[in-house]
Amino acid sequence: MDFDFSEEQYLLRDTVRDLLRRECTPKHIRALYDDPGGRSPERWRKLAELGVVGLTVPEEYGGSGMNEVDLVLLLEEAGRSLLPEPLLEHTAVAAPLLAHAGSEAQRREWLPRLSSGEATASIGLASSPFVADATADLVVLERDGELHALTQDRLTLTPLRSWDGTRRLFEVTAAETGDDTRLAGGREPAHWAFDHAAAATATVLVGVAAALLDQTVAYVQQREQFGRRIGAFQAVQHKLAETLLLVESARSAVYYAAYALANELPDAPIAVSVAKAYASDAERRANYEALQLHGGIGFTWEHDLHLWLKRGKALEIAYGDADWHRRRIADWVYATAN
Amino acid sequence: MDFDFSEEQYLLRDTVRDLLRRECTPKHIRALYDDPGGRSPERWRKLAELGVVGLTVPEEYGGSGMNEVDLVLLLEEAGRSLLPEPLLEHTAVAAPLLAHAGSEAQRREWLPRLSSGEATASIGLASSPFVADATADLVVLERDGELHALTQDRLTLTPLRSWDGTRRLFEVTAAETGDDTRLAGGREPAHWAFDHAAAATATVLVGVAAALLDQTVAYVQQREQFGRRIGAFQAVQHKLAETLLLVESARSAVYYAAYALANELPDAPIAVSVAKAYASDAERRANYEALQLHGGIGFTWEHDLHLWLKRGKALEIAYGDADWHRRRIADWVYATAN
Amino acid sequence: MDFELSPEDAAFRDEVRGWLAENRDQIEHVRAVNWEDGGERFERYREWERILFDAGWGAVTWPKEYGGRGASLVQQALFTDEYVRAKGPDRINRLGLNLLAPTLMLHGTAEQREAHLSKIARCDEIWCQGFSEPNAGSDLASLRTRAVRDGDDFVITGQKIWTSLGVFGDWIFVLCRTNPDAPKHKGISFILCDMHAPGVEVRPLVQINGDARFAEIFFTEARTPASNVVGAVDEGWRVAMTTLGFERGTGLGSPAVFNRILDEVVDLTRRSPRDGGVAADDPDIRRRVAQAYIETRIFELSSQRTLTRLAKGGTLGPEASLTKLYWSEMEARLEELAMDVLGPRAELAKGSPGAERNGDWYSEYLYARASMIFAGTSEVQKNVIAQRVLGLPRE
Amino acid sequence: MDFELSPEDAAFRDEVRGWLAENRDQIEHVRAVNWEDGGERFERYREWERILFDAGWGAVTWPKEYGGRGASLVQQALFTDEYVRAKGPDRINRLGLNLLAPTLMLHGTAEQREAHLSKIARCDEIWCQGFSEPNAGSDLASLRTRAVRDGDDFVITGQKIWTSLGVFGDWIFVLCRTNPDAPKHKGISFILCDMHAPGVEVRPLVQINGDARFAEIFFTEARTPASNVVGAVDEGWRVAMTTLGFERGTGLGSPAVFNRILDEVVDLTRRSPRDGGVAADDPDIRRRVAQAYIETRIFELSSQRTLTRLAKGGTLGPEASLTKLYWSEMEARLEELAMDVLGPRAELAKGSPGAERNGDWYSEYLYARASMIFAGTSEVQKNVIAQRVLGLPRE
Repeated sequence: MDFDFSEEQYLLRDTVRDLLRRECTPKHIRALYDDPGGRSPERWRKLAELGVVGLTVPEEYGGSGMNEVDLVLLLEEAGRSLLPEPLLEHTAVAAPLLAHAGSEAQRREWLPRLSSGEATASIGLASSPFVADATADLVVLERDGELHALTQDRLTLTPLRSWDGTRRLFEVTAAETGDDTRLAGGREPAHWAFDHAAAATATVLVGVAAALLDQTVAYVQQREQFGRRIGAFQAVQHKLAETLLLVESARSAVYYAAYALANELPDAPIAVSVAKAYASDAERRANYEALQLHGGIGFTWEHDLHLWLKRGKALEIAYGDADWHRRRIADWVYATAN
Repeated sequence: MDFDFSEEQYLLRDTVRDLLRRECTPKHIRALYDDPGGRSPERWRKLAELGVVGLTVPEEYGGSGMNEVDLVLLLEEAGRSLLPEPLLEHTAVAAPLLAHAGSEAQRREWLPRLSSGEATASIGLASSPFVADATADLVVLERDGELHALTQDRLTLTPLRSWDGTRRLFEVTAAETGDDTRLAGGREPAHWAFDHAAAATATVLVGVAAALLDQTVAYVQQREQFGRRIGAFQAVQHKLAETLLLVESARSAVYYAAYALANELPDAPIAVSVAKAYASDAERRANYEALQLHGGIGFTWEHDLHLWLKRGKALEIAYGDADWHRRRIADWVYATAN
Repeated sequence: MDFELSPEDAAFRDEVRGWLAENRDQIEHVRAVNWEDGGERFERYREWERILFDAGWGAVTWPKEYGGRGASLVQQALFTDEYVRAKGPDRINRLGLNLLAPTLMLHGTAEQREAHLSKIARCDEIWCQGFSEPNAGSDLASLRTRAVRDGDDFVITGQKIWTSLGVFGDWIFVLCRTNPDAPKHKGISFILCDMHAPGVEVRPLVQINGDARFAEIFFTEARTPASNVVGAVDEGWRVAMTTLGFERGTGLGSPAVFNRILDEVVDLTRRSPRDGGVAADDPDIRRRVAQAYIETRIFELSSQRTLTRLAKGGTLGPEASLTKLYWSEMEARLEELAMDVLGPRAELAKGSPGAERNGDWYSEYLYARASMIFAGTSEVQKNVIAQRVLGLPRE
Repeated sequence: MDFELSPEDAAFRDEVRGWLAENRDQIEHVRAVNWEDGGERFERYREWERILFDAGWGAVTWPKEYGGRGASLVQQALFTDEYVRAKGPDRINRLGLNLLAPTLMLHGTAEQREAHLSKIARCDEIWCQGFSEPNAGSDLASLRTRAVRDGDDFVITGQKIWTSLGVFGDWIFVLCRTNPDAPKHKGISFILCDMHAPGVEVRPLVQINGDARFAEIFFTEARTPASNVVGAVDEGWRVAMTTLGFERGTGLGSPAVFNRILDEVVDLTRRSPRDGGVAADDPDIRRRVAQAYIETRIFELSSQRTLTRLAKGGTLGPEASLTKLYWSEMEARLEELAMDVLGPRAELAKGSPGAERNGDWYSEYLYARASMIFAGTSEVQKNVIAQRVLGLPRE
C-alpha cells in the first residue's frame, strides 16, 4: 500500500512545471486567442525532448514506456498552465491506444514518430461530436463503435470556434475506413479510449481547479474592502475552505483512476467515472468561487482569470458530464452490489 | 391583482395565533410525547368555537363556508405552534372533500358534526401508507383509486409509533367498502384530496420552517463564543439570510397554491407541486441550520428545538417529497409547454 | 387575494398587446441589429424609444406631464410582461428610466425633474450610473472620486468603472466625495454631470465575453453646476441607497425575462441530442428543468406580492436584497442548465458552424454570473438581509 | 504508487479475517445487546475487549509491552476494515484507545504511560474526554473549569458536557484552567482524573433520539495528584490540539463504516417501495446513490493517501480538519438519503410495527447531524482550513 508518487515522478513533474511556467504563461495563451490554428511547435518539441510527448509509448517504439500513473501529474500541470498542445489527445489517449490496440504495422509506422513528436495524433470518439486538434497527422476516429486510425488525406475537416480561444475544434468526416485503418486488438478499444480520455480530462480539470483556487487565494489576500483584506471575511474563508476540500478530494480520485487504468483493474471504468464526476463538480465550484471572489475585475478581458474559467467550463462537459458519469456509476452499483 | 390577505383573514390568523401561543406551547406538545393517543379535546373545542374546525364546511351545513385562502394562514400557524390536532386532515382535506364529492346523504349526516367539532375526520390516501389520527369518527380511505368514507366499525387499526411523539399514525384496513361508502361526486376525488393534502402540508411546513428560523435567529442573538454573539459571524449571518429567502419564497408558493385550489384554476395541481417541492426543501434547510447553529444544546431532549425538527422531517416526506413533485412538474412542463 | 385583472387592467393589457402586435415589423427591424455595435445601430434603438414615447409607452407609470400615462405598478408589470413576450428591443435608457428618474422624483428638485425627466423618457439623454470604482466595489462607501466646490460649480476628479452604456452616455449620476474629513458614509454627494463636458473621458472595458457593455469613466476636473447635486450636499449616501433599492428591487430582474429564458431552455432540451435521445428525456435534465420552473414561477409570485405591498403604500427597504439575491442566483442556475443541455456544443462561439444562437447562450451564461456581482454581490445582499432584515449584529 | 498489499500485510489481513471468523458466535453474542443499556450488557462489551486484548487485537499498533503487536498504520487500517466488515461490536473504550493513548505516547511521562496504557488496552479503565463546557463549545479555549494546586494535588471545580460514555467512565482527561491570569490559550492544563474520586458527579444527558450516550460531569473540588498533568502545567492547549488532531484525523470516521452504511442504503433501495416499484428504480435516488458511492470511495482513497503520508513520517496538522469536514458532511448526506429512501416509513420509531431496523435509521440520521457539531463544528473546521491550511488572515 503506497498511495504516493516516486521521487522520479515528482522530479519529472517539477521539470515540466518549470518549463511551462516559463513557456506557457498567460501571455503565451492569449497569443493563441488571436491566432486561429496556432500551436507552439517549439514548446511541443521541448516537451518531446523531456520525454513527455512519448511518455506512454513503449520503449521498443522509441518511447519512454511509462504509464498512466507517470503521466497523471503532468496532465495536472497541463491543466494548471492551460497547455494548449494536445498532451491529452496525443499522449494520454491516441499514442497508448495505438500501442494497445493497433496492428503491428500501425504501431511500427506511427509510434516512433508519435513518440519523438515528429507526428501528432488526436482522437475523435462518438461521445464527443467535435475533435480537438483534428489537423494532427493521425486521427483515431470512432465509427459504429469501432476505431480507425486515419491520416489527413482520408478526412474532411470543418473548423469550429470555441469560446476558449486556445481550443481547436473540428467537425470531422472520414472519406473511407476499412480493415487497414481499424484498431482491432485489445479489449474494446473504443471503451479503452473513452476511459482514458475521461480520466485525463478529469486530471486536467483538477489542474485547472487548483490554479483557479490558488489565484483566488492570492487575490483575496491582497484585495481590500471595508478596511481589511477580503480574505479575512468568514464567508470568503468558508467558500475557499470548501473548494480546497473538493479539489484535494478530486486529486485522490484522479490519481487512483490513473492507477486503475495502468493496472487494468476491473474497477477501472468506475474509478474513471468517480474521477470525472467529482473533478467536474470540483472545478465547477472553483470556477464559480474564483469569479465571484475576484468580482468585477475577473470579468474583464484584461485580467487573466477568464483563460482558466473557459478551459474549465469546456472540460466539465467533455467526455461525459458529472450527471452522465453518475448514471454510469449507479448502473454499475446496481449491477454488482450485494 | 391583489396578492395579499384581507383584514378579516389577518384578524382570524391573529386570534388563532394568540390561542395557540397560550394553549399549544412546547409544554403542551411534550405532554403528548408521554401520552400515546393523547389529543386535547379542549383545544379542539376552542378552535371549533372560533369557527376554525368547520372553516371549510359550507354554511348550509353549519360551517363557515370559507375556502383554502382563508385557511392557509391558519395552517401556517398550526405549523408554527406544532398543533397536534388534525386541522390538516380534518379541516383542510376530509371535511371540504366530503362537501366537494360526498353524496347528499353523506354530507347531511357528517358535515354539521364535522363543522361543530363534535365529530372528527381523517384521510388515508394511497400515496401515504399510514393514516394520521385514524381513530377519527370518519376516515376517508383510498382503495383502488376510489375514496370511501368509513366509520370505525368498518376499520381495523394497527397503531404505529412515530419519532415525532405527537403524531398518531396507524396502518388501516377496511372491512368492507361499497356504493354507500364511495365518494362519487366532483372531479377525481382522490386527486382532489391529494392536492389539498399536499398543499396543506406545504403550508404547515412553512410554519415549521419559520418557527425554526425565528428560534435560531433569537438563539444566535444571545449565544456568545469567541467574545461575541455568534449572530455576528458572517458565516452564521449568510446561512440565516439564505434560509429566510427560502422561507419567504415558499410562502409565495403556498399562498398561491391555496388560491389556485380555491378557484379551481387549471394550474392548481402544478401550483401545489411547486409549493410542496419548494416548502419541503426550504424546511429541510431551516431544519439543518437550526440544529447546526444551536449546536450541542439543540441535540438535547431538554431543549424544545427537536419538537420542530421532528415534525418538519415527517412532513418533508409526506404527500410526495420534493423530488416526487419535481417529477410531476417536469411531466407537466413537457406535456404543455410550447 | 385576487389574481384576476380588474377590467381597467385587462383593458390596459389588451391595449399594450395590440400596440405591440401592430408594431411587430418595427420590433423585428430594431432587433435585427445589436445596439452595442454603436453608430446607426444604436440610433435605431433610440428611434424605437421615441416611438414608444410618442405612443405613451416610454414610461407608463410617470405622470402625463413628463410623458407617462400615470399607470399603476400592476399596469407597469403588465406592460413589461407583454413587452418581453413580444420580444421588445432592449431598453437602452433603462438606467435613466428605472434608476435615476424615480430617484429624482423622490429626492430631486423641481428644476432637476423639469430638466431631465422628459428627456429621459424621450431618450434625448442617455444616462449612466457612476457608482463603482476600482477600489470601491462591495465597499461602495470607500469611493474616492472627489468633487470640490468652486464658485457655482463642483469640480469632479476621479475614476468610475463598470459603467453600463458608458460609451453611449450623455449624462451620468456620480457619487462623489465632497467632504473628505467626514466619516465615510457622510461626506458623499449624488451629482449629475454632463458626459460631454470637458474633463470626462470614456474608455470601453472589454469583458470576458468580448463585449464592451461596460466602460471606465475618467473625470479630470470636470465641471458641473452645483444645482446638479441631488438631495443635500454630503448627504448623497441616502440618495444612493434609494437608487440601489430600485436597482435591486424592481429595476432589474423582471419575471417575464426569466420565464422567457426558461421557455427557451425547455425548447432547447427538446432539440439537443443526448445519449441517443434528446435532453428532454434525461431524468437529470428534467429534474433541473422542473426546479427552474419552480424558481421562475415563485419569482413571479413573489414579485406580485411585492407589487401588492407597494400598491398599498408599502415600501421596499432592505427586502430589495432578497429580490436581487433570488433572481441573480436563479439566473445563474438557469443559464448553467442551458450550458449542460447544449453539452459539448455549449462552447461553440460566435461565427462557428453549429453554434446555437451564434454562441449567445455562453455569453448569457457569463452575464448571469456577473449578475451575482453587480448591483451588490450576493455576499453584500446577504449581509444586508442578515443585519437589516433579520436584525443580526453588525460585527 | 501501489495498492497491492505486501505479503506481510496480506498475511496480517488473513490472520485478522480468520480470527474474526472463528469468533463469529462471540461477536453475535455481544452484539445481541446494547451496551448503552448498561449493567451486564455493558460488561459483555468489556469482556469482548478483553478477548480482543488477549488475542493481541486490542490495540494493534501499540508496542508489545503495552499489549499491542507493533503493527503498521496500514495494518491498523486493514484491521479496522475487517473488523467493520465482520460487524465487530462497538469499541467501548475508543476514547482511551484512539485519543488518550496516542496523546500519552507523545506527551505523557513514562509513569503515565506505565500507569494507563495497558489498562486502556485491557479495558480495565474506561476513559472519557472532558473538553466541552456549556459556554465553551466552538470556543473551547474559553473554558472555565479550574484546577488549583494544593500540595501534591490539583483540585478541580467546574462542569463538562457532551461527555461520551460519561456514565460508564473510570477516568477522564480534563482540560482545566490553571492560570486564570494568562491569555485564554495559555493557562490551560491537560489533567487526568479518576472519575470515582470524591467530588466527581455524572449526570446522563438525554438526547433528542432518547438515548443517553452523553453525560454532564460536575467537578466539585475533586482532587487528582499533580503527577496526572500531561505535558507542562499551563501548556495543556498544545496537548489538547494533538488530541483533537487524532479525533478529527484518524480517530473517527473510518472508511469501512461508511462503505457499510452505503451497502445498507443500497440494499434498502432494493426493498423500499416507491411509486409502484422500488426506490432503486427511481432516477433521483440512483443519482444520490451514485454520489454517495463517489463520496465514500473518495474518502477511502483520501484516507489511504493520508496513511501513506503518515507511514512515510509525515504528520497530520490542520489538514485533519479536511478529513473531519469531509466525512461528517458525507455521513449526513448518506443518512438523509436513507431517510428519503424509506419515505413515509422513515419516521417509524422503536417498537413500531413496520419500523425498519426498529427505527435505528432515524437515530443514525440524527447522530449524523450531530457529527457536524461535535469534535469541532463544520464552521470551526472551515476556519481552521482557511486560516491554517490556506493561510488566510485571522481577522
